[in-house]
Amino acid sequence: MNDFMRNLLFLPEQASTFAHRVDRLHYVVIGTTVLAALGVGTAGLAFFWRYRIRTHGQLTQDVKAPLWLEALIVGVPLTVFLAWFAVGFSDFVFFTSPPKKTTDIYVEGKQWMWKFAYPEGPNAIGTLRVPAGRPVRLLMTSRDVIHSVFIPAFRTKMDVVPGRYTQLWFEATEVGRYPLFCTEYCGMSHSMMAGEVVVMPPAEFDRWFEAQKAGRPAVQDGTPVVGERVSLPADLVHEGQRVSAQLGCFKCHTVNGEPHLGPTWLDLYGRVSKFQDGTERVADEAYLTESMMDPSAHVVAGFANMMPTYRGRLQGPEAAALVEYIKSLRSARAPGEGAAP
Amino acid sequence: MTDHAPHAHGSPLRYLLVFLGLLVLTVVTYVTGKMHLGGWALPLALVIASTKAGLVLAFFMHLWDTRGAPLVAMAVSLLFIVTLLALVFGDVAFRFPLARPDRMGNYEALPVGALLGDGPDGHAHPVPAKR
Amino acid sequence: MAETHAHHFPDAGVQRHASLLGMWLFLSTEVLLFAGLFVAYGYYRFLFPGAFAEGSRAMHTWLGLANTVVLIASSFAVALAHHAAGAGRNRTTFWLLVAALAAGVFFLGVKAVEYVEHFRAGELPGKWFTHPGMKAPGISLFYAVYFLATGLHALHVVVGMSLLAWAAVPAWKRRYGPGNVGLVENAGLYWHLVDLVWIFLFPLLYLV
Amino acid sequence: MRPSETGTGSLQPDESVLTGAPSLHPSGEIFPAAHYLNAGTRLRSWLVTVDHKRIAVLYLVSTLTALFLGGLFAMAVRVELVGPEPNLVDAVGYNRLFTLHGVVMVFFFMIPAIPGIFGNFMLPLMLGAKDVAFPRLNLLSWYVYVVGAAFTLWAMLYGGADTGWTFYTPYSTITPTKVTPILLGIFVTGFSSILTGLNFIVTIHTLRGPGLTWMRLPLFAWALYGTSIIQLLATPVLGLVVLAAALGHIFAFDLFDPARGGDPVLFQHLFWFYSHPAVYIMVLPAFGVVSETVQAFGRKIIFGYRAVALATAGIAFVGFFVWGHHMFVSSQSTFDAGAFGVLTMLVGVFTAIKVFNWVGTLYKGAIVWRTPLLYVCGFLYFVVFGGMTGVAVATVSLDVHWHDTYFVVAHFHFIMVGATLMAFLAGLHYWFPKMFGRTYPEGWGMVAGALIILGFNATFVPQFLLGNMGMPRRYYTYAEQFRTLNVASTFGATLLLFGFLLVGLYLLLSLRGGKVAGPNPWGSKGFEWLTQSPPLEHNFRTQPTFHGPPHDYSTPVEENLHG
Ligand code: HEA
Ligand code: HEA
Ligand code: HEC
Ligand code: CUA
Ligand SMILES: [Cu+2]
Repeated sequence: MNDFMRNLLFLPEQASTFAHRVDRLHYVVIGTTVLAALGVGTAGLAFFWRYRIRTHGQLTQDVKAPLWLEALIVGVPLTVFLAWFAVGFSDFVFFTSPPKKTTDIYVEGKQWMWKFAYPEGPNAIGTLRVPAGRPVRLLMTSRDVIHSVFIPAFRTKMDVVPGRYTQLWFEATEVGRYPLFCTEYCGMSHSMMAGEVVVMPPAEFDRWFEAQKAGRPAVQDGTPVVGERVSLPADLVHEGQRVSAQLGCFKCHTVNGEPHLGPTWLDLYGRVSKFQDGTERVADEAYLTESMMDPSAHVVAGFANMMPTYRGRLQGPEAAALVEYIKSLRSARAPGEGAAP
Repeated sequence: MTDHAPHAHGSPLRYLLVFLGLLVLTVVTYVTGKMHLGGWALPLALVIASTKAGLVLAFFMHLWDTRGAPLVAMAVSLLFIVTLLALVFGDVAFRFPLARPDRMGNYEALPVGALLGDGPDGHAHPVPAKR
Repeated sequence: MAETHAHHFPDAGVQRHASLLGMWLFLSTEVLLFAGLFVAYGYYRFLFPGAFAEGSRAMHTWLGLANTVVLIASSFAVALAHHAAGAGRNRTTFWLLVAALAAGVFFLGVKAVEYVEHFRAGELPGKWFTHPGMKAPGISLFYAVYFLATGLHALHVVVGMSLLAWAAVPAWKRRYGPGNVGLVENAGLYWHLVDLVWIFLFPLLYLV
Repeated sequence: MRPSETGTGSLQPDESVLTGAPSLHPSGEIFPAAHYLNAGTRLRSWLVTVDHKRIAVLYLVSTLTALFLGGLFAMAVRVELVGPEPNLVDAVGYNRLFTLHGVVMVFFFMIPAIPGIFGNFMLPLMLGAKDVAFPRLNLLSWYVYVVGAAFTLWAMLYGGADTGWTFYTPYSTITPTKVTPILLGIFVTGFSSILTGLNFIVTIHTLRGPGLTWMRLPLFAWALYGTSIIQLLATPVLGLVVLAAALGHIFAFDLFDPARGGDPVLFQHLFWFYSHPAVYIMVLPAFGVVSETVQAFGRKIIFGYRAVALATAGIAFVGFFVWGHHMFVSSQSTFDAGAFGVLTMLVGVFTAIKVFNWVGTLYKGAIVWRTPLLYVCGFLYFVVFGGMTGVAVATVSLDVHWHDTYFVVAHFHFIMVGATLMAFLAGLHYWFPKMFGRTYPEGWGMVAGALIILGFNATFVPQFLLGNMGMPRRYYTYAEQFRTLNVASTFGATLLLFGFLLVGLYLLLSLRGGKVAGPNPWGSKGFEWLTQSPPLEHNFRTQPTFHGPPHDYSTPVEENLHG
């Protein structure tokens, strides 16, 4: 029955717990809809025939509705609709409430590609690998306009909005490959902003993940995916280098240990920066980000308060890349010794 | 000051009283506005403003002596404004916390620890710019 | 204008009723126009209370206060003008309307001064915001709302003044009289609405 | 006018429907010597007219032009989509096409069409009034519409916009296309809508003829009343949001800019606060038309007048509280999803009441099968299917899959084309003799109607299935598995095009060559038929008085008529 209805309605395969859950309601709703439309329209047609005019100038009388009919006219649709709502909303609550423990994956949409990043792990463009049978949560943001992640086989979809994170969770049930679409109009290549979800057996997923983490490029599940690029964290460093060149950081900063207009970035991460007002602080990620966004908050002793703010000019991921780049700049000396700039 | 104009409701005296009332309320709102009442400042200001608006509507605009459609029009407009506000707040106040625009840059609010700096490897996931 | 009426109305009473009703309906659309702004205000204030506090603190409160008083007074004048017109005292009507117009000019003048100040200080919306001292997140949104709200309101002041000026013409020509005050009444209603909006804008933007 | 010669003779059942002969009325009717159309023939007399009937004709011409233009865009969209490969335009061109299609159809055709044409023409006639309350304002609102359309046309010629008709930020602020003039065009047109609504409300309040109580008001007037309320109270919010978006574009002053803490979802709230009620601006007048035609051709008074009138008010009112159902997956809160979900269900119930009342009206009627009724028949199927699929997408969990897929596209075309446009066509055929004094060829009417209904199904039923398969909307190219259904849809659209062209053709020809209709070719007891067709310049020779409800067919039609 399930497969019959599914095929009749052209629905794709059911590959998530949510898909299994909502499809039943889907059949009921569409079934009722078809029946209601056919019923009402055909009743109209039948009346057209049954009550066609028979004599010239035929007169008709007002027909008053009995109370029970009025009650039925209001009551039946109301009950039906509220029932749909009740079931639908409880499913929706399921859809918006991820379980306590989920595998979190970060998603970034930008015109016109998807980036998936695993905490402590690899990141990939266009292909999202997830384990079957484990709840996965996508934490999603956009760096330009609104996009939307849509995985028809999971029956799930959520907008990806700049300036915030939205979440989308699912638990894949079938191993396989499923298309992923962008469904929020986002400009020229909106229709080409596609991706693929690869659902892997959990053990295989773990192996793949470990391999990625260790830096070995490995695609465990045989057939390579078209267009798939699995990149290592190191890419972020190169990205950071590119960004800093592009934004002109090197006009003031060096990476070779020499102070210039600004302090050198070599060994900056983990060092203790001393400020004009006498305070000091360990240069961790938060501090590095702050220095870019709000440089005059802490002015390093010995330097002028001249660095411009990059707030609004740096996209979130670019800031992250810069941070990673600065972190990668280590001399032979042990880190954290607080060497003078 | 005859009142033979059939629809000139209200007398100049009434207008004057309303005017004075409005002035007093303006002063009150100004003074209380400067008093740093914390959480009460906004409700108070709104109550005063609504009272003033009510005075203008009722007397300057003669709604007090009007029946029927204009009254309904105003009431319905007000109702729609209130629902618009209520349902928009129903969204922003209850949505997934990270989906609030003011939460970006507030790293502590992120569920998976700090987005940055969770260890030597760092992560390769997008990082919100601090605003 | 006097006791005549357009041919499609059965009598002048109906015509008057129609024009008053039309005006009120128009006012309700105006109310909803500003509703959108108030929603934006409430929404962003909820998200960025700090910015809104900082923004309103930077405002020249006494200028806003002066403008409030002036607008209320002008509303008072217009209400009196309507009354005088109904009593056939056209001279009084005329000068009251002129007074209200003067108030409008004053209001716009003050607003212009404030705008210039904001421009100088870089207290502007969006990327134009350059004020070095204000740091609260969302501060540029405060100014976006501020400029949209006050700008739209100022536009309404201009329209209202045009209406008042228009309504002053029959007063000058001594045309108003009992039962014939439609124009000054409708212009007055519009002006009161302009006042009404400001009554809300003032505390919200300048005080709390 | 001689009441005894009205066209009741035409209503004999034995007439062959498909003969093509416009035998609706006894021949020998004489075209009235003086009427509103010849009360001044120079162009100037049209451009400065304050006659509600002439303004209606101005609207007829301009909104049908918009329909034609929007239809052309639709055809281009369909041609592009016959296959995933580029067929007609490039991606940007496609994005402009569907944007302009949506904008033109919604703002320049569907919202102004029925109120502007039939509302303007019929409302004063139905009320027994000489004109609307503010005739000059009425003319002004047409000009405002034209100015808005001109802005938009200008923008279209110089590149168009590619944002979709919803103009979601931040895309609409960063796109280099001509968003601003289009937004301003919509802003300006909004005023036209407001002025029309205001005029109708005041007209209904103040210009009802003697004896015409609220509960005798024709249902079309009720529908216009509900519509006008929405126009008055929702349009300003659109005005504001469109203005804010335009300013954002011009001055980089974006109220919703996420880089500065702004919230694009707030834009969506404000947009839909207008645009959901706007769908009822589009559909309520169509419901009014159906109420009229069902009574006129069912030759029976409406079943449950009070219920239909109240349901109209109910839709207008509750329609304001459901906008969030467009935003279920926008990151809106679950709380709001629930609130909007429940409220949306109520709108469905009000519509259901109306539907059942129309069907009930046919029960024990004396039904005359004419082209308008063919459209009503299509309407009944499509409004229920389109409406129920609306309720289906309002079922929160199901919308997660359907949102922004072709299922939604099919839903709203079912309602906007299947229901509203069908009702428009029904009204056009029903009132064509009233407006121009001549009839259209009944046989061709039936053929074209059948073609349109067929083509409509072939166009949009496949789109439901596409949506289920997961094809997102606003897609220039698509995965191979979606091809077959898209071809079917394009095929259907071609039938639709021929159907419409046929209608356009025979109506144009009938303007001059149609048989003279006589004052009341349908033998209708709607109040608008109380005067000659086409009506006099000032509508009535003597002020009609009203002794009962409209469409009371318990007495012979002759009794209802006076000049
Ligand atoms: C004229 C236009 C029109 C009308 C009247 C409607 C009517 C309705 N619409 Fe539709 N809608 C649109 C035009 C319209 N819509 C458009 C243009 C969009 C897309 C916008 C965009 O994104 O571009 C849209 C999108 C849209 C969505 C968003 C989908 C999405 O993007 O994910 C939703 C969700 O709830 C919805 C719901 C409804 C509902 C519940 C109704 C109800 O009013 C319908 C009520 C009618 C009925 C219910 C039928 C009668 C019922 C019966 C006879 C009862 C039968 C008996 C039994 C149950 C026993 N519509
Ligand atoms: C009133 C509203 C209306 C109407 C009538 C139509 C009519 C049609 N629409 Fe459209 N449509 C919309 C409103 C409407 N649409 C909206 C709002 C959108 C969303 C846009 C967006 O995403 O932003 C949309 C989107 C949309 C899409 C999706 C595009 C995408 O997402 O990529 C498609 C695809 O097939 C489509 C097709 C059609 C077709 C084939 C018709 C056909 O029915 C057209 C048939 C009509 C003609 C061919 C015109 C012929 C007319 C004459 C010849 C004049 C005749 C004269 C007389 C009758 C006197 N429409
Ligand atoms: C106009 C010159 C200039 C440019 C361009 C510049 N900086 Fe700086 N930067 C400085 C100065 C001067 C300081 C030290 C004073 C201070 O802390 O504000 C500094 C401090 C810093 C610090 C803190 C260093 C410490 O020792 O605590 C970081 C991190 C930093 N900058 C990052 C960047 C990045 C990333 C860019 C480019 C995107 C950049 N800067 C561009 C001048 C500049
Ligand atoms: Cu990204 Cu559409
Ligand atoms: Cu809707």
